[in-house]
Amino acid sequence: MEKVKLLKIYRKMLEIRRFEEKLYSLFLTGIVPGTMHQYIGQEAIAVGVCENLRENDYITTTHRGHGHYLAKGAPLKELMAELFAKKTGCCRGMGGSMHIAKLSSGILGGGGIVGAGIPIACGAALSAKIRKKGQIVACFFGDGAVNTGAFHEGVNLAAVWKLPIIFVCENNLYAFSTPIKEAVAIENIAERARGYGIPGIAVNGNDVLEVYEIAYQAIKKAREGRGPTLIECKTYRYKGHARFDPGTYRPREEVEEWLRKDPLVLYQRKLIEMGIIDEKKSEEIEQEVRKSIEEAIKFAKASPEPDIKNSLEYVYA
Amino acid sequence: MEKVKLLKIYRKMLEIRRFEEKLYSLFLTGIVPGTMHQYIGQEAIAVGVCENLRENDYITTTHRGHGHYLAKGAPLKELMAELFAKKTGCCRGMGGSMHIAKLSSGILGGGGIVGAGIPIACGAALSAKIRKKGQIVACFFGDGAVNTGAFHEGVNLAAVWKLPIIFVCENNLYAFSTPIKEAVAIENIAERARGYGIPGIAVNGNDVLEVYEIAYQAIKKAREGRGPTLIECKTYRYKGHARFDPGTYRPREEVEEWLRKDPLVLYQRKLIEMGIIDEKKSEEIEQEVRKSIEEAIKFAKASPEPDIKNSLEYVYA
Amino acid sequence: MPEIKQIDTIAEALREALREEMQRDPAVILLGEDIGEFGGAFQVTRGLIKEFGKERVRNTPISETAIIGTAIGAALTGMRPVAEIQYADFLTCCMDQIVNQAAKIRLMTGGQAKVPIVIRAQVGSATRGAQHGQSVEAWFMHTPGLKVAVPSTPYEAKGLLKMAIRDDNPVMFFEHKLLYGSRSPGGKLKGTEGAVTTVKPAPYEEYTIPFGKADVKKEGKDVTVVATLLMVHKALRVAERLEKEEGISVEVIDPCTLVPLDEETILNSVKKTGRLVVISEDCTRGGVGSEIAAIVAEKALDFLDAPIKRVGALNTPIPFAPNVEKHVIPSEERIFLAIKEVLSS
Amino acid sequence: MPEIKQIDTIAEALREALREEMQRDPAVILLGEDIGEFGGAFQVTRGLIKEFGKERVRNTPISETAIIGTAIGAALTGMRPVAEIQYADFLTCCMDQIVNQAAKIRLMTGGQAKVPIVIRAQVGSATRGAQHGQSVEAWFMHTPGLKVAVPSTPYEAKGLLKMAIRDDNPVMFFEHKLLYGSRSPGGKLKGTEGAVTTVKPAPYEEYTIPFGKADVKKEGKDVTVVATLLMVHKALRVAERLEKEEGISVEVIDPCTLVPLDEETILNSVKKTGRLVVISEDCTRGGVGSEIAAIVAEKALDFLDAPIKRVGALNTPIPFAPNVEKHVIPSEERIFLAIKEVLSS
Ligand SMILES: Cc1ncc(C[n+]2csc(CCOP(=O)(O)OP(=O)(O)O)c2C)c(N)n1
Ligand SMILES: Cc1ncc(C[n+]2csc(CCOP(=O)(O)OP(=O)(O)O)c2C)c(N)n1
Ligand SMILES: [Mg+2]
Ligand SMILES: [Mg+2]
Repeated sequence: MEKVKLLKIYRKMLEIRRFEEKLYSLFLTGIVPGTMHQYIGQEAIAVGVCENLRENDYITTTHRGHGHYLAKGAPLKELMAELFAKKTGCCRGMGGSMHIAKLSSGILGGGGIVGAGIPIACGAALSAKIRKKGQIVACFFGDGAVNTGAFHEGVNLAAVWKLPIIFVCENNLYAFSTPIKEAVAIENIAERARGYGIPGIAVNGNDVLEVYEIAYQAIKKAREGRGPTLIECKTYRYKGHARFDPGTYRPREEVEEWLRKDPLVLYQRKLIEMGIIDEKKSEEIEQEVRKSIEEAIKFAKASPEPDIKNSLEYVYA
Repeated sequence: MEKVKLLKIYRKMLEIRRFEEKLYSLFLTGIVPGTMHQYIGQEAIAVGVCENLRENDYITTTHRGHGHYLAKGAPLKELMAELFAKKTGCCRGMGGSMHIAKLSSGILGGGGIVGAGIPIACGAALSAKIRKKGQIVACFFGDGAVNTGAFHEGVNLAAVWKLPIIFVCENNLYAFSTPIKEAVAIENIAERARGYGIPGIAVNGNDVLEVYEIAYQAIKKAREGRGPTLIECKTYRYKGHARFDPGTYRPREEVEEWLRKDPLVLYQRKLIEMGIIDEKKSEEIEQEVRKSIEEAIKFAKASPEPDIKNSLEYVYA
Repeated sequence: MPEIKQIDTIAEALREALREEMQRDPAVILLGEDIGEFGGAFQVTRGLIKEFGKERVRNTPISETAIIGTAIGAALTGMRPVAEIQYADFLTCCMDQIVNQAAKIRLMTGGQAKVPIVIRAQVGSATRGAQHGQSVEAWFMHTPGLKVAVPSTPYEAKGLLKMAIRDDNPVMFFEHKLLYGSRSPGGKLKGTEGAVTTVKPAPYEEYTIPFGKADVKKEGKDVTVVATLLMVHKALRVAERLEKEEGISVEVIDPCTLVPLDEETILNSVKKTGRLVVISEDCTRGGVGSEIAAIVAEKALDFLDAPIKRVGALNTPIPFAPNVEKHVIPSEERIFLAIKEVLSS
Repeated sequence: MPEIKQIDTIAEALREALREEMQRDPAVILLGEDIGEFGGAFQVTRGLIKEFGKERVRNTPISETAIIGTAIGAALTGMRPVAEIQYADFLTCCMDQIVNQAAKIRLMTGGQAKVPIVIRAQVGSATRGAQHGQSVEAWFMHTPGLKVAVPSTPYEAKGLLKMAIRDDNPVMFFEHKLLYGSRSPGGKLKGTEGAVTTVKPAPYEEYTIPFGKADVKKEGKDVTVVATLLMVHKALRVAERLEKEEGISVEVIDPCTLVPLDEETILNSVKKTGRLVVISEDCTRGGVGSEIAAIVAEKALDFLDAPIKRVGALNTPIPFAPNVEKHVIPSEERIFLAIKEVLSS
């Protein structure tokens, strides 16, 4: 991989990490309304997958969508403004943290209904197939989603119709408080793929280059009309499920073990080893990222609230 | 297997066949209201499975439930009366062909919503498990049901909770007009089992003894608390999907090929070979069966319509 | 064979609407169970796969959530899918996609996205038992972001469906199984009380019917009757009888779409007649009639000379036995008595 | 620490109801997502898994259809499951099991089967966006075979839930997220307009509240206000203000259950006051208010001195931005104006 690309990946991962960290502290001050689900710890997945995508490719995300939004390259400040419930937000303050969308960047939307984005992603893939523009869809969802009817119906349809889509399951071992062991009786979610007649692969979701590589193959396959792939990325959720949840239902050793496998640290170390990055470069990127986040906060703070009359006009097109 | 048992199986299969044949001609006369889905051609499955069940075991069936009802040993004349929409029907004329139930025989019900019976069957299995009466559940459904969210959610739950249930998929190659090849991208539906962490087995659904044997093993396993099994029975629907559907979307050669594999003829031949049955015995059973059906028709015809006031009291318990 | 100048059945009118729109706009695609070679359980899409190919007429596995989700995703990215849900009862199997996704996406994205899908499903009770006969229009009236169409004749069926396909919003398009008027599988039940000859044929020529405009099916001055789908026809027959037998002049209004609802036509009629009977086949409690009654009680109360009367199905699941089913569904007799009652107070 | 004699929050009242019923009857089991160790998204089931074990308090995968289907199957075979659906919005994911199965099975089996299940879900809007704040009671009012409970205080929460568990029919049990009154995850949002101090504490002793009996939360003579859930509290505050500021006497009726509905109490009140305002948080079109308005327009029209007025959410999905959300949900100001309007005509 080229150096620029390697650096871009690093920058993106860092951006997501810092964005979420900053957001968390903002949230605690009470300035950010509503609820939110953070992406910290899973950055390698969104970035590893999205770095393979073209601008006109599509993604669908979930309730935990900040990372995917940034990885797909949509404007950071609009995300911040959205979380502040401002008119300048990507969804004009109408969506909020659980409903991040930016159609012009191919981000079809997040969602508060676990699994529901999966058939919608299939629809975009169908449309891409019919319109023959060579687009593909990356459909993100959590380990919790794989037990919903929507997952099953969507993946089956995609398999039967050989749709240009990749299914990216971010297995962070928990769905809210429920450990994966209480939710499925198999070792790897990837094993489900076979029942639909598509390939399934489990990867280390904390290794961005591994994710990138596997996604690359799957996307190529999809783009060539050879159907979908299910990629299971093993990872971990650093924070509690949402907002105030401290996530205390998880064993301390487990949390600590995963913290040691931090995707960002792992990747940084690799870049240093490869001689791509040094302390200076790293600090430079850090500063850039922090600056863009600070600017976004300023932007969000300064932005007006949505006005009521206009907002209600969004109900119908 | 004992001779009595072998004969009982034959009698049951014949009963279902003759019942459906008679019903078909009655239906054409207009005396039977509503719609109906017939079981002809699939008799080996209901009988092969249900012969393993105890009276207090449960089954759930589908829109195509006449065969399961009879196989589980519920009164034939009440089934007939139900189809005639009479007060003496097993559901007092309130259910009809798609909603056959007889709770005192462990038949929890059929249903007009494809797949919906699957999670309900899981609930009965959960209840059996909690109440520790050693009961199991046989859950019947078609190949069309395996693509519904209900199938997925139900089977997964049963697997995780190791419920005492067997899932019996009657793959008759079509869901209404849709061939199985257009609905799944795998060869055997049984392959889906692995994705849930349970065993899956494909069997010849036209061979009653094979179905019996495999069901026997699976039921034993379930009863011993070792969890569910998915059994796929390959078979064929002789008639169109329902009522007036002539089923002309199926290639003639395919239909003919399957007619040659008739489960009843197959079994009869085997019994003759084994010296269990001869022409005389066979005719004797035929007469008995026909007589019970004629009696049921008489009973149904003579029975009163449901009265309106009482019927509406069934809305709430 | 004489030249065909008009379409006499709703099934054919719908088919023609689909055909015209598919010819006009390559973005229009069809999704649903058994809609391909078989032509749909009620034969509405018959022949379309031959004309437009498998890519645009897409037979699906039994998976309503996938059907609607796929339609939504395709709509978000430039297509205009028309999905068929085989029976309206099965809308419960994709309720999330309809209610939480299709209806909300536009608002949730702050107007970025539009979801131009049509969901066709047939309602109405016809001896198929409890799970194949429920009328569920009211749920979707109660769901902002959706539009709801209820055609009662071939003319409206064609014009409204064409309009629905061109609408940039999700449209719930309810057809009545006894009104299709075809003799193909699942079609008209001869000899049932409900099986009426449809009126108002559809021309083959190009036209659309705007949403939110009620059709006054019969003018009258003594009492306003608002009725939908099959009930339009029952109401018309009762109106005819009342006129002939008792000299009562009944105005019969068919809203054609429930969302948007032509309140103006209804309110003006009530202001003229001073009496209102609302007839719909869904369960009375919380049904279509409740909403229309509530609007009138809010906006035209002072004009009412008698209590409002709703005629709907009894509050029970649909029973299989035809004699009981008949009792549950609004009959002409019940409609007759309701109108008389309203006139006598 | 002083001896605890009463329960001051709805969350605790519900927990106590579950605990008492589980102690009383081994057939009562709980099913739902995160209801085990975690104690439920709103902490209602906190501690119950410790007390009753994993066999009876069953944490499920995310699969609402499996949850409700399993509850039904267990109910058919002797259990009395109480299922928790984390947000009422997710009822759309198991709508078939609720509507086509739970509600219809008894009738479809000719009275052989009964389905004693309770489905708990919380409604109400509280800055969580469009898919975590819809109020959907009206759909289930419109579904025969279900009962619908809407407790507004700890007293009703406990008494109605115990009753629901003992009922042999499926009961939809709607809780309001802003009324739980706990500070645990997902609990009361301090500082929101909707966050009220709950009234009417629940005693620890044994009692049940029969379904179909409204509670007159405040007597009055000038206008009848029917309100549910959070709106009961808003109505009471407005009533207080109107009484103090303008000497207007408002009667506030809390139906407690929507099915069965205590029509008598409502009608008698309207007959006394001649005026009706119905307040519910769901979308106005086709909502709870429409049904109640329709009943009154049918059965007490002659007693009305003014048009009926519904106050409900605007007909839009719930927007995220708190300022817009606030505008969409019925505010005390809107309620105030509605009552004044009804009184001035
Ligand atoms: C259909 C549905 N059921 C339940 C919920 C509540 N809920 C929101 S997120 C969540 C856990 C999701 O877990 P997973 O899919 O693994 O994603 P993660 O949060 O771990 O990223 C739950 C139960 C929901 N939003 N939608
Ligand atoms: C959820 C749902 N979707 C569609 C239908 C319409 N329908 C009834 S039976 C059927 C085919 C079922 O096929 P299968 O499960 O293979 O059973 P079979 O009829 O072959 O016995 C269809 C599509 C339905 N009843 N329920
Ligand atoms: Mg997870
Ligand atoms: Mg089949």
